[in-house]
This record gives sequence, structure tokens and C-alpha cells, in this order.
Amino acid sequence: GKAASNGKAVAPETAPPRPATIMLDWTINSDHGGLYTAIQRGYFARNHIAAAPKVPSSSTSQIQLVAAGQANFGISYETDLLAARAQHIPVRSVMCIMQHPLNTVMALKSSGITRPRQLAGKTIGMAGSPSDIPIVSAVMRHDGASIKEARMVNVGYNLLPALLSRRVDAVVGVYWTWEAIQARMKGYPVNVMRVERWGVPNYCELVLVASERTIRAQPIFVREVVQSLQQGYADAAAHPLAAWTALHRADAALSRPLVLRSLELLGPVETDATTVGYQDPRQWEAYAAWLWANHMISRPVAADVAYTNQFLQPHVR
Amino acid sequence: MKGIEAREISRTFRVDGHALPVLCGVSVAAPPGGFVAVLGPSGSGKSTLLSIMAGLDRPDAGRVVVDGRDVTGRLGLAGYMPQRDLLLPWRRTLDNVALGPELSGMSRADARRLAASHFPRFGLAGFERAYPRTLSGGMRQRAALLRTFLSEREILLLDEPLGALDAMTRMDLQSWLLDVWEEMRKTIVLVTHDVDEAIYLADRIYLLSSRPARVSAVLDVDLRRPRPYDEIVTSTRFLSLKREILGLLGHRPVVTT
Amino acid sequence: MKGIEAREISRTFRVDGHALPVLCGVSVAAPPGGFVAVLGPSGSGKSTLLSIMAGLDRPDAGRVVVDGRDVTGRLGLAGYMPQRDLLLPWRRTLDNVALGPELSGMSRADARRLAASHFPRFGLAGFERAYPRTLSGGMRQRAALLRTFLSEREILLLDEPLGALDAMTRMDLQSWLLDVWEEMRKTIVLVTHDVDEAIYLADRIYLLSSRPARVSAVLDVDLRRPRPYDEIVTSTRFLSLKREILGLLGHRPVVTT
Amino acid sequence: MKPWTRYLPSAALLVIAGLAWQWIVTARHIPSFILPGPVDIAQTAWRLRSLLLTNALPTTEIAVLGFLVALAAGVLLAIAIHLSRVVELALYPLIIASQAIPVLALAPIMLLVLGFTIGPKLIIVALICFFPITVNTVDGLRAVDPDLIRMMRSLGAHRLTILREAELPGALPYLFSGAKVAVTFSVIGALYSEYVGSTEGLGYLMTQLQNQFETGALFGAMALLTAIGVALFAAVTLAERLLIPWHRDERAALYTNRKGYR
Amino acid sequence: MKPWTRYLPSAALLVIAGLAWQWIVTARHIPSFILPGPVDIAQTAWRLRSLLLTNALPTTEIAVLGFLVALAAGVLLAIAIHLSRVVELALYPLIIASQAIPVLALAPIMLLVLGFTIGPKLIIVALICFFPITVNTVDGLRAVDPDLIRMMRSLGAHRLTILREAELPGALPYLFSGAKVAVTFSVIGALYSEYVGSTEGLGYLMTQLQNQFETGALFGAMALLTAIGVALFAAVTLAERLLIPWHRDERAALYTNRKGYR
Ligand SMILES: Nc1ncnc2c1ncn2[C@@H]1O[C@H](COP(=O)(O)OP(=O)(O)OP(=O)(O)O)[C@@H](O)[C@H]1O
Ligand SMILES: Nc1ncnc2c1ncn2[C@@H]1O[C@H](COP(=O)(O)OP(=O)(O)OP(=O)(O)O)[C@@H](O)[C@H]1O
Ligand SMILES: [Mg+2]
Ligand SMILES: [Mg+2]
Repeated sequence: GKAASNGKAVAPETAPPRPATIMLDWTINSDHGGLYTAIQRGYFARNHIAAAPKVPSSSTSQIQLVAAGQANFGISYETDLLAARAQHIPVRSVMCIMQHPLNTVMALKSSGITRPRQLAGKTIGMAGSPSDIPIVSAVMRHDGASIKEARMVNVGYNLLPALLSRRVDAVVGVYWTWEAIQARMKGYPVNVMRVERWGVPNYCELVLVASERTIRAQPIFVREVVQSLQQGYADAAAHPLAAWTALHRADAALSRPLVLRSLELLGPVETDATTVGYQDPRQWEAYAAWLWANHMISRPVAADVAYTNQFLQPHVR
Repeated sequence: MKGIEAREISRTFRVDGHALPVLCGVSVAAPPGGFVAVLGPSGSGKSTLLSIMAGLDRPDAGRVVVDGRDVTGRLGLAGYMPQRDLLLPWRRTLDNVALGPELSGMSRADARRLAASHFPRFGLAGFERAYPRTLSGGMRQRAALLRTFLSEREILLLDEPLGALDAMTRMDLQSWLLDVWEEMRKTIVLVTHDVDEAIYLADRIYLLSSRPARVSAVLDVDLRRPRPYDEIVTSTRFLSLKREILGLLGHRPVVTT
Repeated sequence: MKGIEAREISRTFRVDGHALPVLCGVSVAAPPGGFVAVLGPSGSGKSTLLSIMAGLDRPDAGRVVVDGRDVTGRLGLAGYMPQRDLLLPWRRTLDNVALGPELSGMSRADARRLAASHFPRFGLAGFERAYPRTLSGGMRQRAALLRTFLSEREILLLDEPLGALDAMTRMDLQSWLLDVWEEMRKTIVLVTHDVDEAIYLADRIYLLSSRPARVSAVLDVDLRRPRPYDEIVTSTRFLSLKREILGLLGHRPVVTT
Repeated sequence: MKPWTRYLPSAALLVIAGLAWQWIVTARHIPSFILPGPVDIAQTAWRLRSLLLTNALPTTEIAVLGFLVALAAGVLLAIAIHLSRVVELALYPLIIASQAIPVLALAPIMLLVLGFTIGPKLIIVALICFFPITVNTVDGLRAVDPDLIRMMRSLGAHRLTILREAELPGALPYLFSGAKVAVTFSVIGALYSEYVGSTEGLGYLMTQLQNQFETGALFGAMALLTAIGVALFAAVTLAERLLIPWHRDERAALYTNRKGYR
Repeated sequence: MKPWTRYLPSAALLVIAGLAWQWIVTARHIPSFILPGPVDIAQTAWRLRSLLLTNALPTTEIAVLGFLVALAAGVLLAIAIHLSRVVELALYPLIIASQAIPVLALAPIMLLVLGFTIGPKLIIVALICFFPITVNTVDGLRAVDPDLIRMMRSLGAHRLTILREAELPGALPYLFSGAKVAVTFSVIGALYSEYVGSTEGLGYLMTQLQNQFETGALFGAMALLTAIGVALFAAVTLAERLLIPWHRDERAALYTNRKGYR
């Protein structure tokens, strides 16, 4: 204020950094290791950007907030993004954060269930999201059984308590990089059936979403944010401990053993591509078709308009 | 000064689905500066009549006239003292009494000062800051009377204002009422069930019949004023009036002579 | 039959932080089947005394004795009629009156029948199903009196039971009260502010001084029973008693002769 | 006022608000996935009417049943608190505490204890809405004119007779204030209860619709929900009128002398 | 009763319940991540005390501020509804409707309109807790003895004077019933408000703890939350006592004749 009123030009270095609001998909957790690493290592600051992560009110509101321009970016799910595209909501994925599904079907080791067909005759707990039933259906069909042989019950957000207390025999809607670790840490070994290995097409569990308007109007800004994140996630994959430190600074309530173990598991998932953040056209096409075939989206979606690789820096590993 | 008149008032209530005619063409007139008493059996409709004159209830037929203008249903023209004392439970006694002048536009401080100045005469000294529920029945009634009186209206409608008082306190306040009336020339309509009180205070007495009430007699009290209590109540005219009224009310003539 | 006695009762209230002595060693005794009246200035402590005798309030000193037993603070021994009528707003008039016998253990149907049978005499016929708020002041009081009377206690404590009634209705209920008392020999303590009423009804009259109340005089009413109204109130003994009481209450002797 | 004119102001306001809403949405080109206009909502709701109505039924059922449980529990608790000082001191703080815990946080425990029955759902609804009833009833029982109670005591009334004949009727207006609040909350309670083990009902449907970005239908479901809430409130108000006849008409012609107004 | 003995029954019940709880958990080998025993909870809470207390502060702040907003809004709405039949008919149904919509469903819209300020949080809390105040105050304003109002009218009182001197004081007991309910809800409202773009406060902490399956700490946070709720309720009860002095002592010695009891 003072400098300006004196009529002097404001030097670019003293201007406040440009804010980039990023709606998270959930409370701060290991999935955001790369984001906080990028913040802590100054990758955003280098571009004169101040990243401002925000926690959402519900797991779907971030896409709407991004579309409405209330947030610049959002971390969301490929599934939700394609559902939003089916409603013609003008948002795109600009980066794939997790190259594989994290959502999984999980049973206690003691139950002896190691593969989907053993779910026949069992009770399966779900959280009530629309993908639960198609996923179980797909993995059971792939293994030669039918979902009709299992009993699906909605247990809300109480998947793990329901499983560990044996109210249900298996659950769907948990992450093998989070709840599976928690179960093991509580002394309950679990069997994880990763869905992409049992007939569900591979997809990006988490993506970075921007609105088409932002992409059109501020491509450089988007590039700088995306590339800061690429670097951050590459670092997090390589140095889980550093990522833990960054996360812990952001949220003191995080538990070290759980988050650290999760970061270790997530590293390979984040970097399993030619460059961090890459979105594979064939896989997107296949997943969009699978969603439509399973009635999870209201219209068929052309996958190529749902994402863009144009902002990625190549060869970040 | 203003006079007040009720002209040919009729009022019917519904009780448990049946029509209950209460007032049947009742006319009562208090000339400016006049003191009128209304006597009648319990349940005949005296309170109903007074609340209609106060503008709180509307007659089914008839009009209320003040100074020649139809004011049926108009409120705030007359100071009205209801039969129940109706003190505000959340105001201390002094503030309850001060409500009268306050609602007539006086500042709260002045109203309180004015009210406080009357407390000793009304036997309420020391109870300024007491809540109404701690007062005795008679004290509550006195506070309500004082509140109405201090509302500074030219017309006062009083519904059994002294009914809960013992003989002594009652005589005392009767004299007080006469004093202030003579001094300030208010127009007063008094509902009472005490024949002596009516004769002692009023210029004119309306007798109501039992329900449905009609005016069964109007008597002019031709006793001189001022009226020293002792002389008046022993005068032959007083006694003959009393006998007449009790007779009209259906009482056998047993008045002490 | 039971008598009731208040022995050396003292009671002090706190009003606005100050101590207010109200009763100061007051003793009142009603022998079995006796009819006792309590007279005193407004605010002296009559209601306080009666509620202590009913067991609703505790004296700071003194005892209430029934049939020689200390019953201070015991409830339900006597039928008590408070000064405010206190009808239950959610019960119709008949049900309000029936509450008396009901609480004495009668079935609801019987209680209603019993209550209904007294309605005509009390001038309440036709109002059985009316809610209390639609009754006139005097009608409410009559309903409350009937409720207390029908509670079928041997001892009745009545706090100004006829205060809101006109002369006619009042005389009528006074005679009724005497009739039932003579017939059923109840023990009655009556608080009143009407000297005539006290003399006409009671065997013995207690006069209270103004606050703090002490018993300033006890008078035995040596009039014969039964007491036909017309004869009694014209008798010289009645008049001399009245003069004596008014004198004791501080009134100048202006009784009509 | 004639019955139909009673609803004019409400309807007028609704229409005006609707028009303004539609105008803003149209004029400012707000995309329907963010805020659909009323026309949009109405169309979608009409298209999905059978889906909406099918799911409204179980939600209403749970709401009403849960409210009844809450009513019984709330009044009984209030009576216990009123009658016994010890109960009051022991229980009241715990009852208050129960309201500061998000019910959904308790869901896992209820699930563990009661399994996938209707039990946990009713408990969730009842937990969400019994509190206003209890607080109001306690305050109502205490607000009864103490002189009335003295009168009953002097006539030898038993403690429970006083409760039944004086305190409970006197507390009814308070109780109904609480019940009106409670019944409105019961709708939201029913919604929450469906997050715990349901595959039907408006709450379940809303999650699904939200996940699929069916914003128009989502708003339609919310409109239906509010309609249910208003209807239940009106039902309790009607019950209040029928159960407190002595209260009725008391206020008639209080601010006017024209008979029949209000 | 002496002041300290007042809390004996409550404390005794707490201790008994705690012992029973601990016994069940130990005897039936319930794993602590499902239902931790009180000892567990206490230990965890003590270990995390600074984390808990740091996060309790913003939550309490939002709860209190939101409650005050709700109090003002609730009373003003009630007065408007009471004074004007048209406002009543137009607004009351909408107010009721506002309670049947889950506030969290409105959160995105509020964020869209107001952004990440304190505004949406206060609105969420106020929306959750103004309703009991409004309903109770409306009912309270209507419950004032009509004869008192007639008396005031006959003395020529202005409509607003009647409101100020008769109706509002008469409605206070009702208003406070509503306020007690509201302040209890404000705590949960504050919790919910933290789901909207917050990274501090007990609500955020609880989500995070639940997410990490830190059940012991989660229960610790809930215990803290309930303590805040009970404290706020007690504060409003105290305000009630101070603001309704004519009500106080009315009930003293009502069921007993021993002076000084209660
Ligand atoms: N609960 C109470 N708290 C404080 N003071 C009280 C209480 N009850 C009565 N008093 C006071 O005690 C005194 C006597 O009251 P009481 O009602 O006994 O008088 P009373 O003789 O019945 O008068 P009245 O003839 O007017 O009814 C009064 O000054 C009153 O203010
Ligand atoms: N609001 C009402 N609704 C129905 N009936 C009523 C209402 N108000 C009064 N009444 C009836 O009208 C009649 C006359 O009542 P009112 O109060 O005018 O009598 P009153 O002459 O003042 O009697 P009292 O001397 O006993 O006070 C009574 O029978 C009463 O029941
Ligand atoms: Mg009357
Ligand atoms: Mg008295």
C-alpha cells in the first residue's frame, strides 16, 4: 500500500504470491504427500504461487466448486470426473495422481477368503457409493461367480469396524493403502483383492481437476501448478520420510506409522507411468466404457475430452 | 371533561355451544364529572358491560358514546380497572403502579416518583420493590386501583375496586376516592356489590337484573356533597335509599332502622 | 369430629432483603364443630395464618394442633379454600368442582354427580361444561367454595369465600353455609373482612391487629342458634357486638342505631 | 380469514422467490449442475416422481416412528427429572451430553450391538429429536402456577395426582413447542439413519444422486423432504389444537375487536 | 443441599457407568479400536491433551458466536411471526422447511456464494440452532395471559409496548427452553461447520482421528465436546436464573415445608 501510494512501481518479487486454492478429496492424508512435499520444498513458491489446500464438505463438492470457479483445482476421482462429464460439467483432469485403483475388496485373512469367488454366500459391507455393487459384481463375475450369491449391506462409513468385528465377511470401498494397513496394525491380517487384477479396467483413483475455463484462460498458471505437483509426487515417492514430515507439519493429528507405511505403498502407484501424472488414453477409454456398461454414469462419455496431458512435463519419475 | 354513555348494549356469549344472552339493551350514562354506580347480582354481566365500555369487547348491538362521539371498540379513552388485579408478575409493585402514568406518556422516572408518593396512603409503603406474588390479596387490589387512577384518564371504569378490602381499609379508600373525585372532577363508573358503597359514593345508581341483564331501576342519590362518612350513613335518606335498593334487588326489608 | 388449633404462631417473610414479621404469636382455636371467624386489616396476615393451618406453609415458631396432635406442616387434614379461586384452567367447571370429592377418594363419576347436584343452588346451573375463564368473578368464587366444601373434610378453612359476591347472593350462601354446618357439624375457620358476616355466622371472633398481627381481641358471639337472618341482624345483641368490633378495629362509633 | 386465503401469503412468497431464483439462474447463466432453477428442478422431479415417492415412504416411516419413540422417551425422562432431584442431577448432564456427540459417530457402536435391524435407525432418529421435548417438558412442568399446586396439595392430592391433573396439562403448551421442533428434526434424523445400512429411502437416494451429479433430482429430493417436514409440523400443530382446547380461542379477538378474526 | 453434594449423583452415576463400561470391555475382550474402555480413553486423551485443547478453542468460539447469531435471528423471526399474520403465513413454513434440509447439503452452495470465510460456518451453526428458539418464542409470546394484554390495551398501551412489557417478559421462560436446546445443538453445529473447508477444530480432528482409526482419541474428543455442551447449557441456565428473578423461588418449598430445601 505505502509503496504504491508513493507512486513507485511495485517490484514483482514483493507482490504477494498468486494463490492457488486446491480442494482436497478428503481430510489430509497420505494421498496428499506429494502436494505437501511440493509446498514444503518451495516448488510452488518458485513459480510465485501460494498453494492453499482446502478440505471439502463432502467428497463430491470439489468438482462443483472447481466448475463454479470457487477453487482453482480439485483432487477428485476419475470415476466422479467421468460422472460429472456425463452431466456436461466443464471440468477436466489435468494430472493423474494415482495410476491405479486404491479401492479394493478386502477380507480378514482368518476368513480364508483369498479370491472373489469365495465371496459367494458371504456378507459384504459397502459404504453406499454407486461404484460398490458394480465393482463386486465385476470381480466376482471375473472369477466365475455371481454377485447374486453374496449379500451386500450398506454400513455407511463404518467399513472397518464392521469387518473387524465380523459383522461382515468382506468389505468394498476401502483403500489397500490405508484401511488394509490399519487392520494389520491392529493385529488383523487381511487379504486384499485389488480390483484391476480381477476384471475391473485400470483407472486413476485420484486425479487433479481444473475447469475448462481455467485451462483456456490461464494455461501457464495450470502448467506451473501441475508441474510443481509432478515434482512433489516424484519426491514423495522417492522419499516417504520427507513426505511424512511435510504432512505432519500441515496436520499434527496424523499418525506416523500409518502414514509412513501408506506413503511407502503409494510411491510405486504414483510413479507407474512414463511421467508422473500421465493419463493413458486407452485406459481412460476402457474405463469410461466400463462405467457406462455398468450404469454408473448417466450417458456415454468420450474420454478424450475428460482429461489432458498437455501441461505435464515429460520424464518426471 | 368528558362523560361516557353506553347505549342499548346487547351482548351474547357462546357457552358450550349454546347462546348465553348476557346484556339485553343496557343503557348507562355518566355525565361529565359524574359518579355512577352499577349494582347487580353476581354473574349478571357487570364486568362484561364495563369491558365493553372500555373498548375491550364489542357489543352485538348498541354503542358506546364519549362526548357525543361513537367510540365503540376504541381503547385507551378511559382508565379501566379489571376485576382481577392483573399485576405484571415480572414488575415490582412500584413499577406495576408506575405502568399507569407511563402508558399515559409520562417518563419512567416521573411515573415512579408519582407512584411512590401515593404508596403510604394506600398502605403499600415498604413494598415498592416486592414482586406482586408476595403481596396479600387486598394489597394487590390496592396496587391495581392506584395504577388505574394514576393513568390520568378523565374517565375511570372501576370493576369492584375495593371488593377484597376489610371494612376499615375500605372506608379509608372510599373517602380517598371521593376526595380525589371532588378535587379533580373525574367521571367515574363504579361496579360494586356493596349497596352502602354505591349510595355513599355515587350520584346515580343503576340496578341490573339477573342474567340476561336489563336496567331494572335507576336511582338518583340526592345526598348533599361533600359527604362526611359518619353523617351520611346515619342519615334517614341514606337508610331509605338502602331499603329501597335492597327491596328492588329482591331482598326482604330487614335493614336496621 | 375434630377441632383445630393454631398455637403461638409466628411467621416472618423476607421482602426485598428485609425481614417482614407478619404473624407474632397468634393463637386461634376452633373446637370440634365450632365456627370461628378471623377479622383483621388487609395485609395483616390472615391468609398466611390460614395457609399455615392448612399445612401449606411452616411457621417459624408455634404449632398447629388437631385433636391434641401436632400436625404442623401436615397436609390434607382440612379442606382449604384459598383467597384466589385457583380453578384449573384445563378442567371444565363441573370437573373443577368434582376435584374436591375426587381427591377425597370418590370415583370420578360419583364426584361429578355429587357436584352437579349442588350447581343450581350455587347459581352455576348451565355452566357445568364451561371453562373457568368464561365464568364471572363471583361464579368462579362460588365454584371454588363448592369444591372445598365437597372435599368432605371435617375441618374447613375458608379464606374470604364470599368476598366477590353481591349482597343477595352472599346472604343466600351465608344461610346455606349455616344450614350445612348445623346439619353436618363441621369445624369451620372463616377469614372475612365483613363484620356482619362474622357475627352472623360465627360462635367466636378473633380480631387481628395490623401487621405484625397479634390477636387483639377474642369475642364470643352469644346469639342463639338457629339464626334466622332477619331476626338476628336486627337484634340489639348483634348491633352491640358490631359496634364493639368496629370500635376495637379502630372505627369511630357510627353504626346505625 | 377463509381457509384458502390462509395459504396465500405463503404461496405468494414461494412464487416470488421461485421467480427471483429462476431469474438469477437464467440471467447470470448459472449452470444447472451448480444451482438448477426451479423449472429445472420441477421437470426433473416430475420425471423421477415414482423414484422419489418410492423412496420417500420408508424415510417418512422412520421419521414418524422415531419421533414417537422420542416423544415417549422425552416425556418420560422429563417426568423422571421433574419428580426426582437425584435423577435430575444424575441424568440431566448425561442427556445434555448426548446431544453434543454427533449421532453418526455412535453409529458403529449401535451397529455392533444391534446389527442391521431397524433398531439403530430408530435410535438415531430418537436421539436426534428427543432432546427438545425433554427440555421443554421439564421447563413446562416447572412453570405451572405454584398456587395451583398448593391448592391441590391442600386438598390432599397425591404427588402423582398433582402430576397428572395439574403439572402435565399445564406443561402441554411447552411440550408441544418441543414436539414441533422434534418432529421437524425427525426428518433429518431419518435421512442420517439411512447412512447406516440402508439401500432405500431419500437419504440413500440423495447420496446416489449426488455421486452422479444429478443436481436437479437432488434438489427435487430436498424439496420433497421439506414438504414432509412441513406436513409433520402441521400435524403436530393440529394435535396441539385438539389437545389443548382450553388454550384455544383465548387469544381470539385480542388485538382486534372484530369478532371472528383469526 | 450444599453446593458440592449437588454433583454427587451425577458423579456417582458417571463412576458406576465408567466401571461397568470398563468391565464389559475387559471381560468380553472388546478390541479398543471398536470400543475403548474409559481408562484407555483417559490415557489417550491425556497424551493428546494439547492437540485436543488447541482444537477445542476454535470449535467453542464458532459454537458461541453461531449461537448468538441464532439467538438474535430466532427471537427477531419469532417477533415478526407473532406481530404479523402475513409474515407468519409466509415465513413460518419456509422456516420449518429450512430444518428438513440437511445443512451439509447446503454447504457447497454457501461456499459458492460466500467463499471460505467465517460466514458459512456461522450460518451453518445458526441454521442448526435457531429453530428451537423461534418455535419456543412464538409459542411463548402466544401463551401470555390474554387478560394481562387486555389490561395493557385498556390503559392505552402501544402494540410494541405490550410486546416489550408484557409479551416478551412472559415469553422468556419459553425462550430459554429453546435457547437451552439451541446452545446444545450449537456444539454439533460447530462440528459440522468444520467440514466446510477447515483444517482445525474438533470436527476436523474427529474426522481425521476416525480416518486413522484412532478410536481412543476419537472418544477423548467426544468427551471434550460433551463437556463443552454441558458447560454451555449450564451457562444459559444461569442466564435464565438471572434474567427471570420473578420466576425464581416460586417453586421453593413447593413439595416440602422444610425451608431452604432446593
Ligand atoms: N410469600 C411471601 N413472601 C413475602 N411476603 C409475603 C408472602 N406472603 C405474604 N407476604 C406478606 O405478608 C403480609 C400478610 O399477607 P397475607 O396475605 O397473609 O395478608 P391478609 O391478611 O390475608 O391480607 P388481605 O386481607 O389483603 O388478603 C403481607 O404484607 C404480604 O406482603
Ligand atoms: N368470554 C366469555 N365467554 C363466555 N361467557 C362469558 C365470557 N365472559 C363472561 N361470560 C359469561 O357472562 C356472564 C356475565 O359475566 P360477568 O363477568 O359480566 O358477570 P358479573 O356481573 O361481572 O359477575 P360478578 O359479580 O360475579 O363478577 C356470566 O354468566 C359469564 O359466564
Ligand atoms: Mg364481574
Ligand atoms: Mg388474604
